[in-house]
Amino acid sequence: MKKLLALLLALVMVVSVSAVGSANAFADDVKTTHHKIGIAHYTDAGKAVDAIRAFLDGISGPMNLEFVYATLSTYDEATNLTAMQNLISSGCEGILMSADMGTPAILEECESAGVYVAGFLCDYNQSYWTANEEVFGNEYFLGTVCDGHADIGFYAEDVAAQVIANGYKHIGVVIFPEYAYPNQAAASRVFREKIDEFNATAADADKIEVYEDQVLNFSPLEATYFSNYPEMDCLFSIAAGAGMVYPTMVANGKTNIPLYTSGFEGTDDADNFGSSGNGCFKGTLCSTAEAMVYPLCLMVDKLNGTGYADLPEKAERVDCSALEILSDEDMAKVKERALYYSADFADSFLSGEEVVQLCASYNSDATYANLVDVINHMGVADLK
Amino acid sequence: MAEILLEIKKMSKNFGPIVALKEVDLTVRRGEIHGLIGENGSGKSTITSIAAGMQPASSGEMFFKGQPWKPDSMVHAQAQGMSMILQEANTIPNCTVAENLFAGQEDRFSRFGFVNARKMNREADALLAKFGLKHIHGRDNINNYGFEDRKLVEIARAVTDETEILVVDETTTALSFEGREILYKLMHDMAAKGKAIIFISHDMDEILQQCTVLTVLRDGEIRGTLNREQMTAPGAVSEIRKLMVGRDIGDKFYRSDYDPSCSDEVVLSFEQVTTAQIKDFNLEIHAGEIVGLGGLSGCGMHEIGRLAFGVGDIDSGHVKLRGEDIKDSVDAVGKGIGYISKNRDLEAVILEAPIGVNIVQPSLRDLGKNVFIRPSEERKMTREQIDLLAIKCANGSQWVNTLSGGNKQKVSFAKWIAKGSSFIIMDCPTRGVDIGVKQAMYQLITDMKRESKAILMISEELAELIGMADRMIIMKDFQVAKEFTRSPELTEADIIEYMI
Amino acid sequence: MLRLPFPTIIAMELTMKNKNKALEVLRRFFLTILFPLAIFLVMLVITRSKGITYFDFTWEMWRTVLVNTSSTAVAALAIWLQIKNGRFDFSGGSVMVLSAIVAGNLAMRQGLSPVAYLLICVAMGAILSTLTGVVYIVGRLPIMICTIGMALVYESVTYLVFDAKGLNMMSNTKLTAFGRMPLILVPILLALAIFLVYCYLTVPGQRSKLLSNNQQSAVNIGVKEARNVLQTFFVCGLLLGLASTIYGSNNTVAPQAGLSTANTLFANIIPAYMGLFIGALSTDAIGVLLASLGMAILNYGLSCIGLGSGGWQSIIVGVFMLAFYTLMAQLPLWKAAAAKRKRLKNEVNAA
Amino acid sequence: MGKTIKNTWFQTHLTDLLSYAGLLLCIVVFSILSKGKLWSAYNLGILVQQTCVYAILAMGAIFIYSMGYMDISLGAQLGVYCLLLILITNASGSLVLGFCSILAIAIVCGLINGYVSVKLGLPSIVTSIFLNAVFGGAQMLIMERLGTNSVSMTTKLKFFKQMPVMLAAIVIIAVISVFLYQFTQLGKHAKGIGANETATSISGVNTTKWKVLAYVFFGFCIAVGALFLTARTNSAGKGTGAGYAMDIMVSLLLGGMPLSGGMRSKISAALVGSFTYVILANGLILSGVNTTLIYIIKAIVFMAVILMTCRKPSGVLPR
Repeated sequence: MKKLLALLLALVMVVSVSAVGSANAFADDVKTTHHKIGIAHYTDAGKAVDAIRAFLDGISGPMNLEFVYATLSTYDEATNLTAMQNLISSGCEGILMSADMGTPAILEECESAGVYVAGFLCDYNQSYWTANEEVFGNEYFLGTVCDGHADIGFYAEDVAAQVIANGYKHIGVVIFPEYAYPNQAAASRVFREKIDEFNATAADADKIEVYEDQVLNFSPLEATYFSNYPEMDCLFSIAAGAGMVYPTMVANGKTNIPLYTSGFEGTDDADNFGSSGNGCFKGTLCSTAEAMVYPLCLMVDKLNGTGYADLPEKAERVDCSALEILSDEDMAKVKERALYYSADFADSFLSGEEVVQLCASYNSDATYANLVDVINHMGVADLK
Repeated sequence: MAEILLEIKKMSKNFGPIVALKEVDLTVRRGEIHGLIGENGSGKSTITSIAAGMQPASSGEMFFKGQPWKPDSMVHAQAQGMSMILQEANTIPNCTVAENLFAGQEDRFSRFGFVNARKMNREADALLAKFGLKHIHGRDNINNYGFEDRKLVEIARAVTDETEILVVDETTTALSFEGREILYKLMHDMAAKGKAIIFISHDMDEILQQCTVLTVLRDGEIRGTLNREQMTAPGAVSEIRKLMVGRDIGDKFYRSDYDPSCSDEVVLSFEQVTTAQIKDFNLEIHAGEIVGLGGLSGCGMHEIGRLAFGVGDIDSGHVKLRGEDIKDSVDAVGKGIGYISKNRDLEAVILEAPIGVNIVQPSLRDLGKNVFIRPSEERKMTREQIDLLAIKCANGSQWVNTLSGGNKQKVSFAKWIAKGSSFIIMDCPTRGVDIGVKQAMYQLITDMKRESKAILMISEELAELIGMADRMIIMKDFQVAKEFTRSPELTEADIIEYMI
Repeated sequence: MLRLPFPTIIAMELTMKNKNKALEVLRRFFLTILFPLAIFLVMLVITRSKGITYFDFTWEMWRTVLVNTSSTAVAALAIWLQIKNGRFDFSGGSVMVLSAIVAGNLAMRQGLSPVAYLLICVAMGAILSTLTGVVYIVGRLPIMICTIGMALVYESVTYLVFDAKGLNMMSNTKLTAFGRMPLILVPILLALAIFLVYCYLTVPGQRSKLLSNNQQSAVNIGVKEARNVLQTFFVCGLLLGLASTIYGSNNTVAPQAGLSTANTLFANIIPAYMGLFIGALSTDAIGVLLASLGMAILNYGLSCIGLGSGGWQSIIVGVFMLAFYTLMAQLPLWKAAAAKRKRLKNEVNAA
Repeated sequence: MGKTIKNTWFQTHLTDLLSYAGLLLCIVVFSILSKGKLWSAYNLGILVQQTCVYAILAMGAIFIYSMGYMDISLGAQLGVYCLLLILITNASGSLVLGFCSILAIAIVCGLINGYVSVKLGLPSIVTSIFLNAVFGGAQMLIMERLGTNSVSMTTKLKFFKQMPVMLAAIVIIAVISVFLYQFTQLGKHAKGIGANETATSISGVNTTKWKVLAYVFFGFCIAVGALFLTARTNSAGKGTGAGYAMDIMVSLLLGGMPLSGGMRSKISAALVGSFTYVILANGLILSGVNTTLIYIIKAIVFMAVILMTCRKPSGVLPR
């Protein structure tokens, strides 16, 4: 009889729990509200996509969110507008997007539809310089988190230090056009300054030569580059090296040249890093998918009609931690523990419950400063 | 009576609701040259194409060499001894003669899937020699040979030692005198060996000369079978025609008058025209005149027709219409010239289009003078021509590829009548057209003359030229060999000597 | 729509002008290599005037040029095989991409040898291409429409296999051996051999020639069309497989959509058509190879002077091809005009 | 061998009926799957907006495809015109001047495009690859020179972005197209050339002239399309127009247009096709289909449509 009672009780509990349904309950008192959020990412394949999906899947339960995905283009405004319109039409209340093409038109569209937009893993440089008021001043744009730091001068400094330490003498620098990625040109200047500083004090024989910037027009490096600089013994490709530079090096048998780059893809650059594989890659840089909590929390709060007490008036673009990988140990750590590499939610910096606690609408103690702080503690050193 | 080779019993064939053959019985015996004659659409080609495996019958039985006969393809039929030569060109360009001869049988010359081209060429030469075609070589590209030689290659391909019945479907229109002789000889040789020929032709004279038995068809039914004696009996020709058409068409087949007079107004003139092949060609065609141009197929008459239409490269001299040079075909049509190509299905009409579109096409430039083309005008023009020429169709939106050959030809005439062209070039206007339509065409041409239109009629059929032309120009080797004026005394024999 | 009359005319006009056989062979040889040679010389002058020294016979240069030649030529041969037989195959690019993705990922996961990778590529190419052929025969669709449909299907499959990751194995120096010198010569030689043997020596090759020149007649005479189409698609698949071996070895292959693989194909189609002219005196396959070589030299030269990518490169190559074909289209007219002048002259002389 | 009227009518209009049925089926299926979202006012608005450019381009393309010609330079042309429209308008401050300029440029390019396609004696798709390289290069060059990813127009094109205006544009271009296609020499000759060029030429039609004019009208439609494409986002970049050539080809096929051209070509194919194409993409997202599955579903739908509309049941295999 007791057993039967217990069973009934259990049944009642199950029913009651499931009856709560959309108002998901956990940690006793937090009640989350269901929202449908569009995720528009500039690509539909690759490591970062898997990581993003794993992270969002992981938090969708506790956060009581439903995600709808769409693919954007990094060079066609109309494609992006169409993708956003379709997301709005499918009932998304807010959309996170990672490409900055046609943003003013998209905001106009979202404003009229009453849908909020926030950016992730994108510095909104185009808009930042040309349409700042229109985009960042728009009340439907909640802000964006960069893919790491907007200014990557720190990485150029670190690479310069390594170059000097390893005794490389002829350095090539590859960047994307300045108009698209001004931070890369800036990083190149920082790199040169550091090398010049070293050269000022170094003996003539030790002086390091840095070749002029090779600008890639979003197409792979050409083979003739290596013919132009036959003496080159180190390559710093601030532009995505794994996709644009490394293939050319392989094709021309130049993998003996150490390559420092950015935009970790977790494929060749992981297999040939440091002392593994052909060892071509010596350094790389990326940011984590978990940084998405920044726009996500802002979005959820906005949809719930609340906000942080310390929320800035105007939408911001904020930096997040970069995964700066410069040694075998760094790489081992990333491979072992980073969600970015494993696409396993168990490796996430944040659990679903922790994300809930970051939202002002679910935790009255949550602050904007804390949110920004959290996404700035997602570096290699922070990997548990 | 010789042994029966092919027996067809109660064969019917339907294309949807249309009945092409109605319970036809036909018997072909060894040693026969069995002629089939009838208007287009009378079912003669349908019978042979079913017997030769191109399409299945709807009902009925066939027996070949005493066995039930149901070939699934032409290839299968040919292997069993039933070969067929088609009216259309059936050789493959850009390939060698040998490849053409042995298409589908390359395995005979191959080992492990590789072709032994040398062996193939050798056998091709041997085969061609057997047919007396020593001037054709197996290794040559077939493009190097003219239409006629290619037809002969087809014959050599179709006829093998195993061939018991050879179907010759309107092949002779493509052949010159010599070519025909080769084919006739082959037919008679085969008949003498106890094989049989089924011979389809529109040329009554040819049929009467070559065939031993003649079956006449009309509307998918057999209307009569004549033996050699009946065929040669006096009055046989009009009797046969009557069977074919179903009514007495009498003597008024060609133009009845023998008055060659015409206006003095020169419509078209060739002045010292020289091209790569033609030298100093001169010709004047007057309003109300029918000029016939005749000769063997390679004599240059077709080229003259094209030049008159502004097509072709002239080295020196002028082609003028009413004193003005003709620049190109666009200019020619603008000046009132119409051209009915010999190659009807590819050049004269658009098969994949409604009748109306075809008829209106040359006139669009006039209808569209003020940009807007009134559909009602198009429809009116179409209806007028359909009525005038009695084109057998449901209405103007029926597609041309669903029409019979004669009606297609009527459409290509209608284009220029509708346009109101004052000078019409007709290259083989009655080619592949049956007697009923032919007669209508001749009447039409006569009417055109009466309306004082100028006509250049190019034809390989001498009878037609004699029957229709006011003036006849016989060409040979790109030069005028002889000119004749219309007269009742003129016979084919008078002319032939200038052609060869 | 796909027939080209000029090259045949040129070939006929140019053949056997000299009775001396050795001279004739030499003349043909020279005219055949004229195209890449001329481009080489022009680019040599341009690069030298810009002070670039490595554009001549350096190993670096020829390694790049030969790799590019091979990757273009193998794909171009595959496309040309279809065009030659009267079929325009839009799905070639997608077959290439999908075969490379499947074969590359299998080889990497199973730790296979490069030979195995090549074989899987070729097998995949053959299977996919044959499948296109089957759909064409069973579906009885116009060839372009059918292959556009199949291209869409194959492209969509690239998103469904191997977690939509595409293929990334360029750095696997062992597996990509066939994508680099000297082993890259293996696929190109194999492709040449397959193409030449199939088209000029075998029974199905001969039958497909008959079919392409007059489909209806060939069928009437007794060529079994469906079987021949399958054979040709199969052989084309082998060539596409070889092309995908190189493609997968030298490119990061992402999943594709929206017929973007058609562009992969079009990138290689120009040498295919050029080959027809350049090979007028030898065979089309040699012509395709030399056209690819010429274009590779052109591109390398442009890259030497800093125009290897971007707007100018695209414009220069586009204008170059336009000029090439405009010239070729004029040839028959010039010939006709020359013949006419000659006739007129003779006439005057005779008079 | 005449066939009955009814039969002929049914045969000639069978593909029309099937493609209309395809569109209808798309609408019905997605109405259910999207739980009615397809019909929301907002969605109807964006459907018109998304279809507008496709429909205008497709109607221009019909004239080319009718002749059995193909064009893949469309996307790059569109991109160049969008950029030029923005640059000229920004420089002069006058949208009218900007549009008139690109219209003039488009017509000149249409002339060149037409002559190249006609005179080179190559399949038109190959000549359009050359032009694609040239136009694509020009687009890249402009963006390289500007040194930006995306240029915006200073005067906003709000007017051209409104749904009634876009709808009106579709209707106006459709009326012009139908007029040219059905009631003038241009359309009739374009179809004639596609059905049998030799016969058309022998009928005294200046085929070169009409081919070039067809390309000119195509150019006109691209210019108008460029205006509306620019209006959507008020900006253009190096990727503007990318993919349009193939999208248009697929749309036309979905609308039942035969690629070989000829008498079965019709303007309705452009409208039906582009709406089907857009509704398919929109409906799949509204129905919550996984992005990786969208492609295979689209491919299967496309195969199904062409199997119904393009199948040639008898004779030799269609080329």
